[in-house]
Parts: sequence; structure tokens; C-alpha cells
Amino acid sequence: MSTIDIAIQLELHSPGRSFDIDVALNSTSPRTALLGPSGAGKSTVLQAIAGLLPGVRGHVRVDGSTLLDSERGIDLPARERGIGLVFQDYALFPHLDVERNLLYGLRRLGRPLPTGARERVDALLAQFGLDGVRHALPRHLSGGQRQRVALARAIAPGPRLLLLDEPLSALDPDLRIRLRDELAEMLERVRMPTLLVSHDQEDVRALAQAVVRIEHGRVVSA
Amino acid sequence: MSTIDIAIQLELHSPGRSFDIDVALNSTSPRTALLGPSGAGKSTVLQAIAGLLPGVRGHVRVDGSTLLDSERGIDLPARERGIGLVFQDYALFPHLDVERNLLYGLRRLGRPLPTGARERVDALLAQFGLDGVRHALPRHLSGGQRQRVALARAIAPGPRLLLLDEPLSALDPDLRIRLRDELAEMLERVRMPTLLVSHDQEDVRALAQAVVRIEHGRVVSA
Amino acid sequence: MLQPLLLTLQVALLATLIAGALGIGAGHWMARHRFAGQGTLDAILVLPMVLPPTVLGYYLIVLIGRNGPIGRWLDAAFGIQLLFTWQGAVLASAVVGFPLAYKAARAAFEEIDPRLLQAARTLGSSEREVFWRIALPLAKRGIGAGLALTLARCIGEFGATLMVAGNLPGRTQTLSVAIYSAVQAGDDPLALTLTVIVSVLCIVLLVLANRLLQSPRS
Amino acid sequence: MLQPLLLTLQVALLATLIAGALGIGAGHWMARHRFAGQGTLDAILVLPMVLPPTVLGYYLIVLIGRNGPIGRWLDAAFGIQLLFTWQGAVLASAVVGFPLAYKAARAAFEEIDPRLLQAARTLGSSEREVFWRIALPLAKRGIGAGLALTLARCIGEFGATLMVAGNLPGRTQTLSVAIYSAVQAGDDPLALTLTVIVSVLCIVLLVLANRLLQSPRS
Amino acid sequence: EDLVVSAAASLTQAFNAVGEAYEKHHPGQKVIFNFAASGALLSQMRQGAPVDVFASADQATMDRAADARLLAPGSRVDFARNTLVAVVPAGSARHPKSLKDLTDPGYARIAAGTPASVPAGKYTADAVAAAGLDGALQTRWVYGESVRQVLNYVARAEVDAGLVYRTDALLDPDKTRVAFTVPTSTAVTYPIARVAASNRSKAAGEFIEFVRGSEGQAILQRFGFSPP
Ligand SMILES: Nc1ncnc2c1ncn2[C@@H]1O[C@H](COP(=O)(O)OP(=O)(O)OP(=O)(O)O)[C@@H](O)[C@H]1O
Ligand SMILES: Nc1ncnc2c1ncn2[C@@H]1O[C@H](COP(=O)(O)OP(=O)(O)OP(=O)(O)O)[C@@H](O)[C@H]1O
Ligand code: MOO
Ligand SMILES: [Mg+2]
Ligand SMILES: [Mg+2]
Repeated sequence: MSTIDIAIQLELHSPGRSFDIDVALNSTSPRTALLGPSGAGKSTVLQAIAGLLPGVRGHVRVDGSTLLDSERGIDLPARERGIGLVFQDYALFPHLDVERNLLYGLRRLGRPLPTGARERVDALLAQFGLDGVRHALPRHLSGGQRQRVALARAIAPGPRLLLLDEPLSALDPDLRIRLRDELAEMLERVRMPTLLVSHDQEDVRALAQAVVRIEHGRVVSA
Repeated sequence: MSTIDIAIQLELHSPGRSFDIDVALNSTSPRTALLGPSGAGKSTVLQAIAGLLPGVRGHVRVDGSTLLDSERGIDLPARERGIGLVFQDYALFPHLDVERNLLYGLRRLGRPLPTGARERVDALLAQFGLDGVRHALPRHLSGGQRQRVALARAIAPGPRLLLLDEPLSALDPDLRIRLRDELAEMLERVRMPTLLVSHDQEDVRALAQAVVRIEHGRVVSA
Repeated sequence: MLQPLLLTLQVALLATLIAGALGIGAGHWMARHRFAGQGTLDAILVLPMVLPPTVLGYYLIVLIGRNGPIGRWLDAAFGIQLLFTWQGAVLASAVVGFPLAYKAARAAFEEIDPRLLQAARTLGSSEREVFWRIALPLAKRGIGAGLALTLARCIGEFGATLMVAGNLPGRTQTLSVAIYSAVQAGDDPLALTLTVIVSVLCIVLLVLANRLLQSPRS
Repeated sequence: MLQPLLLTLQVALLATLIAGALGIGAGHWMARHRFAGQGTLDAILVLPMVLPPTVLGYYLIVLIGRNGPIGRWLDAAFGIQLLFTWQGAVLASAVVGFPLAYKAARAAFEEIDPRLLQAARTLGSSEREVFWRIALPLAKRGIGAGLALTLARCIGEFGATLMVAGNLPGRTQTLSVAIYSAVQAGDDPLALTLTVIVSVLCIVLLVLANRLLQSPRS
Repeated sequence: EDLVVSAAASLTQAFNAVGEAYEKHHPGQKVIFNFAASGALLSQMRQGAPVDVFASADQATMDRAADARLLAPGSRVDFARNTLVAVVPAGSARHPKSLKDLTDPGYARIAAGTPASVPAGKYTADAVAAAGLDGALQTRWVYGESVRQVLNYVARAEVDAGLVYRTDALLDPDKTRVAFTVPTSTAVTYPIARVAASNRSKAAGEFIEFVRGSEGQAILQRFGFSPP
């Protein structure tokens, strides 16, 4: 059974401003939604879980593996956490076409592509309606196409935890419904624990079994 | 009475791929929604109207002023079109804080700030809930905060036509409803003709009186 | 020791200013245009870097000397003579430093996301405004790196400078020329002293320039 | 005429390779770290640019000559002598060209959106992988501009080269040294011919290098 | 193994000719010249550059080489003599006859080598001092870092007169004109010596002998040098 057990404290600083976050969440549901108003700290929490922020205190445990435990001095670097993250603004590699963006996490420098990798990417391209733009660079894509590439790229390497930051916000209603259902089905099938930020009621309903609300960097209801 | 009369033909090219657009729309409604699936050409049409793409054929007339008429050889550069555009990915100036991003279109190089400009920006900051991040740089903002800055920046100089590319997609439901209503009220009050791309039924209902659907670069129903 | 130091500062800073302004202008122009033969023009703009400075100095004299086409005109029209003056040294240094400023500026301008320039245009900016308010600030870091190199090169350059400015003791003798002379004359202690001075000067200037350029972005 | 041309090519390309590799390494490291005194270290890395090349050459031979600390060791350990060899010319050019490669690389690496590097890390990339697969390709244009300058400088350099490698026709005499020599000997026609050859060589190399670097991004 | 001869830059053309003749007389031997400013040549040898013969443009540099024990004892000899001359641009209407004439206001700029580092400049400074003219000429000097640079200024009429060696003046006979010979208190002589560290001392000795021999001297005279 998949469990996530997370407690995170951190502060963001910039000249004249700071924002602090103190969030704990604990879920045995396969998929949990993280809700909250704009600027509440949702994206920041996801980045902390993924291991992208320095100076995070607390712990991150996924399915029994400890990825972070500041008290015990454990702090796996992002690359060893095996956490897939869809950035809110995608962060696609601008110099790689769609196919290579998807292959990125499957390929290791100086090693041959693992067997099955290409098939996996082909399947994702088809599923996400990206077949026609397989060889396009990100800057030649529409907003919705970019978002789908970001989603597919994060899923491709089969992470042990998937963090989605508004993964469907740029899609038209038809496509959104289709992808949402396929995503739910796929995540269920491969039992990939997921933490999801979304402002869409329907997304949350279809994709998540539990909901955590945060405001001003604090959990307000679990 | 506000009218927009637009006919646009253009082709996008990149190695191995091309996409062509042939869209005409004609509306006497104050605000029109542009709908269509991901990759249909909505953002491209907005950019063409704003004068950002080279080689556009057709015409763009707003309230009787001709901004583009390729047959008559008229093609006003973007800066003279007086069209405000909210980019789908915001395109905030990374070196300017929120306030300066908003002031950008009101200030001219080497001239003093026009009277009322600061008040106008203050009002927008308050209205869009950006008071607390007034001096923050874009990269220290959350996704929803960025989107609001982009919206406020486009509105600030009082353009004669406003083009919104999914301007509310990154906002949580409460904020979205509030801003949507305020926006509708504001655009109504100042009679700012608007062309809106949105995937949200409610946005469309609240903000637009007419709907145009495009698919594969063609209008499918007006 | 003080006189050559001040002269070096004056010459190097002015030359960097000139090379910087021209390099930024040319770099911006090349970044914003595409045309046939652009690669060749780019290489030609780098040529002052590839010619041994002494040779460059030689050709500069041919151009701006009393009997050169430009020199004759400058003299007739404005009574300006560049040869054997510190202004001549500025010119020579600026020519030698230009490719550094140009290349860095062009690369920096080309890295700018074109959507930002477009956003500025939709907000009513003329191309001049786009340049001053968006492109230049965003290219600042890359340009800064180029100007640091330009300044260093202008301080260190002596081949072309020496030809054009001549070595008029107390009038056009820069530190580099003095070091070179000392090394040639086998005066090692003097050469070492001067080298240390030039190095410290350069470090101080570059650190200061860096501070000034420190953008809120970094 | 062919022999010095080939030697120049060999020396300049090798020196650019060395200066480029070290400059990219140092530039990447400086872009990814922040520490006290970094500004000063940065200025120190630019110093080879500020010293007149002849003077630099002088200090180089003090270090690597048969009696210098490094030279003695090289000789004892490997039987390598750099003075008056083409390898010495490579060393001199590489030292002179290093700041150009370094500064350009650092600026280019600093312009990269850190989110892209982070995205790569969440996809399992080690820092080595992030460097090779993301940072380097994204910094390509800026680094390319720096390497173009480095190459030009290495072709044009004669002051340090002459000191370290000598001016031995057929063995260490590069085109630039030959030009310098011709000018000193008063052989103007030869100097002009060689200058034209060097200029053409440089233009051809830079245009070729540009073609190679032409990324799908531009 | 080739014979490496480090020689002052002002000897470039004369020595290239000498070298060719020498190789003809010594089949199988090859002479490689390393031309640069005398000071640079000395620095190189000090640091262990593999040089067999050193020919300097002045005695001072050779003295420094001797002090540094770089020379094979007893091998130092003079091989040529030069004269200091004043040159004016070829088209100049003036015909100065002596250093004193140069004090005329018409000679606003006079070029010479930097006294500290260019041998010809040192001789010039000495001659001017001996004539008691340093005060009168002090503000007129434009120093060049080599004799070539001085000559170039004169050839382009950027200066009104210049002081160079006769051998250099002959390189630009179309654009410069020799006005008069400057008397120097010590003769302008060129020394040559074997380098102590050389392991080709036999060939080095032969080369020096050839330079001093009748054929070598004939070639040198063609380029304007006189016998030592
Ligand atoms: N470097 C920083 N210094 C200070 N505050 C920061 C910094 N970076 C971000 N913030 C603030 O932290 C808060 C949380 O940001 P975050 O991106 O996590 O919000 P979010 O919940 O994802 O919002 P949204 O739904 O709008 O994307 C925001 O108010 C933001 O302005
Ligand atoms: N340079 C280009 N060459 C070829 N095709 C391109 C180029 N740029 C964009 N396209 C394609 O043009 C189509 C229209 O893009 P556009 O951004 O206008 O879509 P959109 O309707 O805004 O979609 P979305 O809702 O996903 O943002 C897309 O299919 C895109 O892949
Ligand atoms: O090679 Mo120089 O001696 O650049 O100034
Ligand atoms: Mg967010
Ligand atoms: Mg779009």
C-alpha cells in the first residue's frame, strides 16, 4: 500500500520579503490533492518534496523509504529521490525536441537506451496526443502542447512519487476530461503515488482520494 | 459602439512542420471569446492581431481604425496598435519588480510619468491582490501571482483592444470568480473591447457576449 | 610612477567606453538582423583581435597619421592630431578592444527571449525604448563580462598603442609600455614592480566594475 | 608559406582547445558557486589578459624554462622541454587566450534558467549529466562567441609566443611571429602578404566554426 | 642537429644571407636563426633556451650575458660595426648637417629608440649628451620600441627627423634620406659569442669564423655594416 508521510518547514527569502512554510501531511490514499489560494505555498511544498530547495527541515517518506530526515541528517539529492515533478511553468528543455524531452529521464549519459524505453515514450506520445509534434522544439508548441509534454516527461521514467502542479490547466475541456481520466487510470494501474495541485474541482474529484488545504504556508484542513 | 473586424491568414514554419491559419471574425459584441482545442491556433491569432507576427495577410479593424490591411499596404507596428496582450506564458520583465512591470506601458523613455499613472497602478495592484508583492521580482512570485501581474500590466495603459490568453487559468476558484467579476465590470465600465481565449465555461459566460470556435486554424462556428 | 598610472587609467577607461559603446551597438544590430554574408561580417569585426597589435598599429598610422586620409581630414577640419597624443592611444586601445565588447554583446543580446521584446512593443515601446529598457538591462551580465575583458585588454595593450601614441616620456607612456621597456632593458625589479601595480590596478577596477554591475538578478 | 600556416593552425587550434576546456571548466564552476572573494578570484583569472604578452611570456619562461620550477620538474620527470618548441607556443597562446574562454563561458552559464537544471535533476541526472546534457548545450552560443575570440587571439598572439617558443623558422615561427619579424626586418611586402593570409585564415576559421555551432535554436 | 643562432632583430636580413652562404660551404649543416630584440634573446638564454650562438646589437647586452656565465669563455668577438645616422623624410626640404641643426624649431618631433631598451637609442642619448644638446632637444623626442618603428615614423613623415643605424636607413631608401652621420663616443660594434651550454660548439665556432671571414664580411658590407 502506498503511503506518503511528509513534514516540511522552510523559509523563502528575497530582499525585503520572506515567506515561511510549515506543512505536514500524511496520507495512505494513492493520490492526494493539495489545494489552496494563489500564493499559499503549494508549488513551494512540491519543490521541497522533490529536493530542489536548500535548507528544508522535516522529513519526506514515501512507501517507507526516507528521502529526507533533517534530524537524522538524511537528505537525498533530487536525482536520487525518484520523484517526478511537473513544474507549473513546465521547464521544458528548450534545445531538445518533444521526443527527446520525454526520453531525457530514461537515458543515462554514455549508456545505451534501456530496452522498452522507446516504446514507452511512443505510447506516452500517442496517449497525450503529441504524435504530430514529436520532433518539434518546445518554442514551436502551443501552451496546451507544452503542458502535455511536461506531464509526459515527468511520468516517463516511472517515478516512485509523482508531483503534479496544475498539470491540466492549459487544456481545453474535452482534452482535459480525456486526459484526466486516462491519467487516473494509468496512475491507478501502475500504482504511482501522486500529489496533485489543482484549482479544478473535477480534476480533484477524478484524480484524488484525499484533499489537503493550505493557506499562508500552513495546513488548514486535512 | 465597439466593433472588431478581423481577417487573418498566415503560416507558421519550423523545420519539418508548418501550420496555417485562416480566420475571420467580426463582432459587434463588446467582448468575444475565442475557443478551440489545444493547438488550434488561438494564441497565434492573438499574436497576429497584436502585430507580433511577420507576413500576416488580411485586415484588423478595431472601432473603425484600420491597424492592418495587407491589400492597402497598411501594417501598423505593434507599438502603434494600442493593443494589450496577456501572453499565455506571461512574458513578465524579469528585471523589473511587479510595480515597474505595471508602470512599464505608462512610462515613456526620458519623459516624466504622466499624472495619474501611479494612482492607476496602485488601484490595479490593490484590485488584483498584488499589494504584498509590489516590490517582488517575477521569479519570486507564485504562478497565480505572475498571471495577475501579466493581466494588470496589459490593462494598465488602457489599450483600445485587449487580448487575453487564458488570463485566469492559474487562479484558485475563489480568486478566479472574484477577479472574473471585477474584470467584467471594469471592462464594461471603460468599454474596452476584448478578445478572450479561455477553456473555462464560466469565464466565457461571465466575460464574453459572443463566442467564436476555431479548430486546425479555421473558424468552425461563429 | 603616478603619471603613467593615471594615464593608463584615463586611456583604458576612455577606450573601454568607446569600444563598449560601438561594440554594444554593433552587437545589438547583428543580433537583431539576419542577412547573407553575416558570418563573414562577424569574422571581419573580430579581425582587430587577430592582427598582431604592432601590425594593427602600423595600419592605424597609415590611416590617421599626418599624411593619412583620415588624419589629414581631421587635421584640416578640426585641427585634431591623433598621432603621438594620448587621444591616439585611446583610439588604438579602442580598436584593439572592440571585438571583445562586440562579441560579448552580440551573444548576450541573442540570448534574450524575444517574447519579452514583443511584450514591450505591445506596451507601446519604440525600438529605442525596447533597447534601453529591456534588451540592455537583460544583456547586462554578458556585456559586463565583455567589458571587463575589454578593460583588461586596454590596460595591457601596448603594441598598437605604442605605435600610435609613440613613447613620449611623461606624456604618453602607459604602464604597459613602461613594463615592456623594463623587461627589454633587463630591469627585472622595475618590471616586477610595474607588473604588480598593473595587476593590482586591474583587479581593483574589475572588482569595482563587478560591484556596479551586480544586478538584482544574481 | 605553407609550413608557418600549418604550424599556426596547429598551435592556435590546440591552444584554443586547451584554453577552451579550462575556461569552460572554470566558468562553470564559478557560475555554480558563491563565496567570499569570488570577485577577486574572477579578476585574477582575467590577469593574463591585462599583462602585455611579452611580459607574460617573460614570466612564463621564468616558470617553465630549464631552470624554472615547473620546467625543471617537467624535464626531470618526463624529459619535456617547452622552450623553443611548438608545444611551448601552444602553452603561451593558451595562457593568453584563457581569460576569453573563461569569461564568456561563465556569463553563458549564469544566464541559464536554474529551473531547467533542477528539472534535469528530478529526472535522475547527476551533476555531470546536467552539465553535459543541459548546461553545456544551453550555453553553447555564448561559449562559441568566447571560443571565436580565443581562436582569433591565439592566431594573432606573438608577444608571449615569441618569448617562449622563439622565432625559429620552420619550427616555431607562427604566422604572427613571422609578421612581427618581417615588420622588424623592414620587409613590408612580406608583412603585408602574411597579414592578408592571417586575416583570410581567421575569417575562414571563424565562419566554419560558426557553421558548426549553428544550433537549431537560432 | 641544427645550429641555433639567436641574433638581434636588426641583423635579420644580413644574417639570413650569411646563413645561406654558410650552409653552402658546410653541406649537411643547417643554421636556424632566432631573431628578436637583444633583451628578449638574453632572457630566453637565461632560462635555458637551446641556443648555440648569440649575436647582440650592443655590448651591454653581451656583458649581461657574460655576467650570467652564459657565454663560452674566450669566444666573444666583435664582428661588425655600424654608424648612427640622422634620417629625414625623403621629401623633406631640410638638409640638417649636424645634431646642432636639429635644434632648429622646424624639427618639432624627432624620433629615436627608447634609450633604456633600444641600443640605437642609447647611442643617440650619449651622442646628444656629448654634444651638450639634451636640454635643447628634450621636449622633441618620440621614442620607438625598435629602430623599425623610428624609421617608419620618418618614412611616413610623421616626424621631422629620426636617428637610426645606417643599415636600417638603407632598408627604406625610397622614403627616407640619410642626412648626416652622428659621431658616437664609443664605436657601434656588434659582438658575437658561443653559448656555454651549447653541445655543438664546433659548428658554433665555425659559424662565428665564417661571419668574421672574408665572405661573411662581404655580405655584411652589402647590408651596410663595416668591418669591426
Ligand atoms: N524568494 C522568495 N522570497 C519571498 N517570498 C517568495 C519567494 N518565492 C516565492 N515567494 C512567495 O511564496 C509564496 C508561495 O509561493 P508558491 O509558488 O508556493 O505559491 P502557490 O501556492 O503555488 O501559488 P499559485 O497557486 O499562485 O501558484 C508566494 O506568496 C510567493 O510570493
Ligand atoms: N513555428 C511553428 N511552426 C509550425 N507549427 C507551429 C509553430 N509554432 C506553433 N505551431 C503550431 O501551431 C499550432 C497553433 O498554436 P497555438 O499556440 O496558436 O495554439 P493554441 O490554440 O493557442 O493552443 P493552446 O490552447 O494549447 O494554447 C500548434 O499546433 C503549434 O504546434
Ligand atoms: O601579441 Mo601583443 O604583443 O598582443 O600586444
Ligand atoms: Mg504554484
Ligand atoms: Mg495558446
